[in-house]
Amino acid sequence: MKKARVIVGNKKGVFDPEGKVVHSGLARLGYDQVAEVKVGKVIDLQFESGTEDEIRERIDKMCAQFLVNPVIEDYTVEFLD
Amino acid sequence: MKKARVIVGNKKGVFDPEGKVVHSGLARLGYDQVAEVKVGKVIDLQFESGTEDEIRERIDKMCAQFLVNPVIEDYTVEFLD
Amino acid sequence: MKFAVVVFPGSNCDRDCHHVVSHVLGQEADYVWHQDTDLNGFDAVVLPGGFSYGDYLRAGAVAKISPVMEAVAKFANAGGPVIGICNGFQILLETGLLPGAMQRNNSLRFMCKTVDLVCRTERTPFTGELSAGSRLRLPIANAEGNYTIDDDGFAALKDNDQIVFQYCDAQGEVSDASNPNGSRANIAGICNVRGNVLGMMPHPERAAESVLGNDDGLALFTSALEHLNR
Amino acid sequence: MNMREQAHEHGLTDEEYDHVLEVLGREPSFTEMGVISVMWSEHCSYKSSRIHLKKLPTEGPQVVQGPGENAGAVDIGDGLAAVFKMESHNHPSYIEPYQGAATGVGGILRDVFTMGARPIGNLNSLRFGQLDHEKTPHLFHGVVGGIAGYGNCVGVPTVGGEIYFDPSYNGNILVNVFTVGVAQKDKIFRGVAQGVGNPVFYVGAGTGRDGIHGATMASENFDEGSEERRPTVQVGDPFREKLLIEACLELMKSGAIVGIQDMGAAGLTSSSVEMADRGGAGIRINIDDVPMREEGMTAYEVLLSESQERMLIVMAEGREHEVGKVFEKWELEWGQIGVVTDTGNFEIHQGGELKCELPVSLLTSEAPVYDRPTQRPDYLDALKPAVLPESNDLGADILELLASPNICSRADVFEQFDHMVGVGTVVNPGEGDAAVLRIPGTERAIATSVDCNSRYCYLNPRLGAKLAVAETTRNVACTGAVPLGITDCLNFGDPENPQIMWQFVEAIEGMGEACAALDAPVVGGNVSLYNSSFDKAIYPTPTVAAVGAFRHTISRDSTDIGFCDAAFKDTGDAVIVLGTTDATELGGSEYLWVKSGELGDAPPSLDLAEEKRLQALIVELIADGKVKSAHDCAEGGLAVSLAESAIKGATGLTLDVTADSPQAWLFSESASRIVVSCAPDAVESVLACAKAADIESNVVGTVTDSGRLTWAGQFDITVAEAQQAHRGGLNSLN
Ligand SMILES: Nc1ncnc2c1ncn2[C@@H]1O[C@H](COP(=O)(O)OP(=O)(O)O)[C@@H](O)[C@H]1O
Ligand SMILES: [Mg+2]
Repeated sequence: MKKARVIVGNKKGVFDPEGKVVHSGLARLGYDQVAEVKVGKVIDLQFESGTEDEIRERIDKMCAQFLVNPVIEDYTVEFLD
Repeated sequence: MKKARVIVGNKKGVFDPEGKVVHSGLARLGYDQVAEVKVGKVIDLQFESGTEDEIRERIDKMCAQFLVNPVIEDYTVEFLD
Repeated sequence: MKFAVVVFPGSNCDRDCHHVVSHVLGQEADYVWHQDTDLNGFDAVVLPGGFSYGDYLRAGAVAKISPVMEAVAKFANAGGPVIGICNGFQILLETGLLPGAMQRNNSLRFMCKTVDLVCRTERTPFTGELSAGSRLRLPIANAEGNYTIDDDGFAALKDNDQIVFQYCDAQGEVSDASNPNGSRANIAGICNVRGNVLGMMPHPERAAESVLGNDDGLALFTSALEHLNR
Repeated sequence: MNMREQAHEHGLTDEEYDHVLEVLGREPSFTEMGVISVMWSEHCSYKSSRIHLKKLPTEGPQVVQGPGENAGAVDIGDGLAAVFKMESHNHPSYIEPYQGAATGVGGILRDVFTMGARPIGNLNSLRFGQLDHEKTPHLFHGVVGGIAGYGNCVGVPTVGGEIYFDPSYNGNILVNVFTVGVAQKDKIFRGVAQGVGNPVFYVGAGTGRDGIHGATMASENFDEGSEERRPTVQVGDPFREKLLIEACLELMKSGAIVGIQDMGAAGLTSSSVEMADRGGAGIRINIDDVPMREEGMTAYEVLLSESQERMLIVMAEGREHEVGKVFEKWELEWGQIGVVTDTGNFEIHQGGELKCELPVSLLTSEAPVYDRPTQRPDYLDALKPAVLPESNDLGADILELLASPNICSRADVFEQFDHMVGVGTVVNPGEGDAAVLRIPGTERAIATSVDCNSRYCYLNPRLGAKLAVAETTRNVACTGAVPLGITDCLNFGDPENPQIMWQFVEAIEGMGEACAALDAPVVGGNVSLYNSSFDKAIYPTPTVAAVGAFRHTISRDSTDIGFCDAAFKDTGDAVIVLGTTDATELGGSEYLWVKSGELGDAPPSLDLAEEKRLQALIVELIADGKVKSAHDCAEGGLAVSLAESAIKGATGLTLDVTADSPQAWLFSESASRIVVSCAPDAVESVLACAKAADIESNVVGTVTDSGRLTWAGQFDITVAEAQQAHRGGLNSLN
């Protein structure tokens, strides 16, 4: 079993309303050392089979088809163990 | 500037309806090699100052106070560069 | 005329749209299950609001991979009138039948209230009876109604007369103060270049009968009927 | 740990355990202990309340289904029934406000659609601690968010509710949720297991280790103490609930369902036991066939799990395949898990082993019943009569009251709820005294409201409960609907404290008296006890929700619209107060509390016969199109009621009335009063109708377009500032 992690976030330049609200929430609590907050999604996928390369390829397809909205989001993939 | 990433997910045993829907969506697209899907949140925080230890301590506080719902969620922290 | 009301598992305005088409407009309406692949025999397609798949992942993301969406795309590409309301709009964005994307409202809250709108174009099948510049009040009810598009896309929307509805105030002023959710340029509804596919966040079907205190939305349905009868 | 100690760990007393031994003739197994303890819990057995609940009137020609089923039902005409129920989710919401409130909504929806009714409206009744208590913002936003998150997604409009903030709830919030649905009156489904050999199905979501009885933590099977096996908070999945609603309603059309019930508290155990009990049957279940989403669950865990979005269905033998067909379509899990038997036993197998075999009667009719001792509380003797607070600016007082957390606008809340889905909402939240819902595709409409002033109940539980019934039914009548029945949620402290038990008994008796007098039988309800922390109990809070129906079709196409909201309409209209104002009735009032932090010693008095005449009068006036608005007079008295009608209508108001003490006239909270407005030429007729009904009526002012609320020599404020005060009362929570 391989476990892959897809991190999905807004593309550069796309406004992130949730990040903004979290940021001002933190500021209100007195955490004023935070310069920026971005909020995204993490999708952990457990695969029954496949090499890392195969899995990565499959994930790219999944993201293009479904997991990610390419108009506003981009993503990165990493493997967990 | 230090960049920290907080990954928030449901605790083990806590139901993750979103993961379930994404899982069945992937199955519908023919990706039947996926054994499990979990969906969580990622919060990227950019700090103006502080050592990693200091930041980690601050993040633990933020999570306890605000970022994480300790009753159903847990989290991990990592540093990006 | 026969309207298709597409039903995804979590759609919850499907019955409302069906009610307005059949009981108020007096036309034929049929539910089309998301697993169906055939829209033959229908004159118009309604993608209703609701939470097609619980809004998990992204609103409209799972619906976009439903079999019926290929048929909807075919219907749309052939010039058939398609209206996506609320979640239906989100689905049209996800499938790429309309440009742009939806983000969470900048309040991060679900918002249900009646808002003022100005109609910008009468060229869609659903706005023929509204003149450009005319105003109406319709309910919104969503958590992800914050319309986003990049600069080039926005320029194209303007150039191609694709902006159909904008949020305004009671005086008709389109301003930040009258923007309920952070949408770019107060956009509440857009159409495709050809004009036959309309996506809008406000719910015309919730304001189509006087007993509900507002029938401004009926014009969208009567326009469609008028368009089809022409 | 021996079995007696186990019994203690599971919350059974020595006497209760002795009773188990006696009936069973042996020691129960560990699994059986779990089953007995949940079925004998206060929540499932109503052991402290049962003998008193019997005192409530539950019958009437309009009653289609009284207490005892998952929800009650009343006849609303044209062969339709309104099916409704209210339930508390107080404790879970305090632990995890979002999920606690969300799963509360999920549970109450299931109670209603399991009867075959499509849900058409939700209400909620919320109590939080004082506004500036450190926990209040978190709890408030969590609860409101949870109700929105769940209700909006399932597509049932949340059309009304009420919210109070009071220090008595600092350590125990209340989250009461209500659903009303509509069914054909002759097609109501019941939670009954009948017909030996009929198959039992499980449908919905898989079972996990959610919300398993806390007692399991200390029990020996869990001594490994592994983190993963710990019971967890229940997480709701409104999307799955929506599928479950559609799938169940679809399967119901097949005519193959014998009985159906949701799995609520104590999950699979209580649903199967209750169904067997109602059917006078036994039931056998094989745990191995239960759809699960976690590995290695024991029978004990499966039986006690409170995973959400699950139902139990008894099908007619031979029609099994119809379940799979429908539930596959809706992508839900399902399994045939058992069979109806004639043994009278609740029989559980797992892995070929008999894990539990208990007489159903042990778990139901043999469950303990207590007549707990009562004692009039000491605090009642220390109450001091209300004294009219000093005031030199009545206008400022009105603004202060309009902004008070218990009175101010709830728009920030109900705008987060989809209150329009279903194209049924005729009178929206914030517009009238009750929500009005027409039933699309029919000529019928209903009105529904929820209310309870717990300060009144604290001062006098018997009278307070009567006042709650009176206000809720009056709210319904103020829309023009005839109140037909109520459901309640009795939230009290620790029943083992005789002073609390006294409050409870007094409240039930008062409620029963009012329901009988107002012809509003109790068709269902819920009891939530032990709402106390650190020995501080909540105010007694017997929340009441009423449902009424319109006798005629409502419309807006004529002047005879047949229903009412609370907004003043046209300049020149006369404003009339129906009912009698007793200027001394300031006890329990919001004015007294806001101005002096005092409670007084008694709530307003109530004459039930007069209340009944008043409600009949307002229904008649609205049906005949004589009045244009109606707003009952509650917290804040006439001052608030009049100001709210002006704010809602965006009109002005000039009062012209004589009163010995204008201040007391404005802020007294005398019951049984309604502010109406009507065209000038209808005044005579309205007054004559009131006279005929033996209800005092007084013209007190005129609707204006001045944008001001004025009373010569008393106050002069603008409607804009009134509206601003009203709208901003909860700003500090943001
Ligand atoms: N929790 C809530 N959810 C939805 N609507 C609510 C809630 N609380 C109050 N409301 C609505 O706000 C309005 C004002 O409530 P309230 O002050 O309790 O009314 P009243 O004094 O007439 O009983 C009503 O329409 C009510 O239904
Ligand atoms: Mg009230």
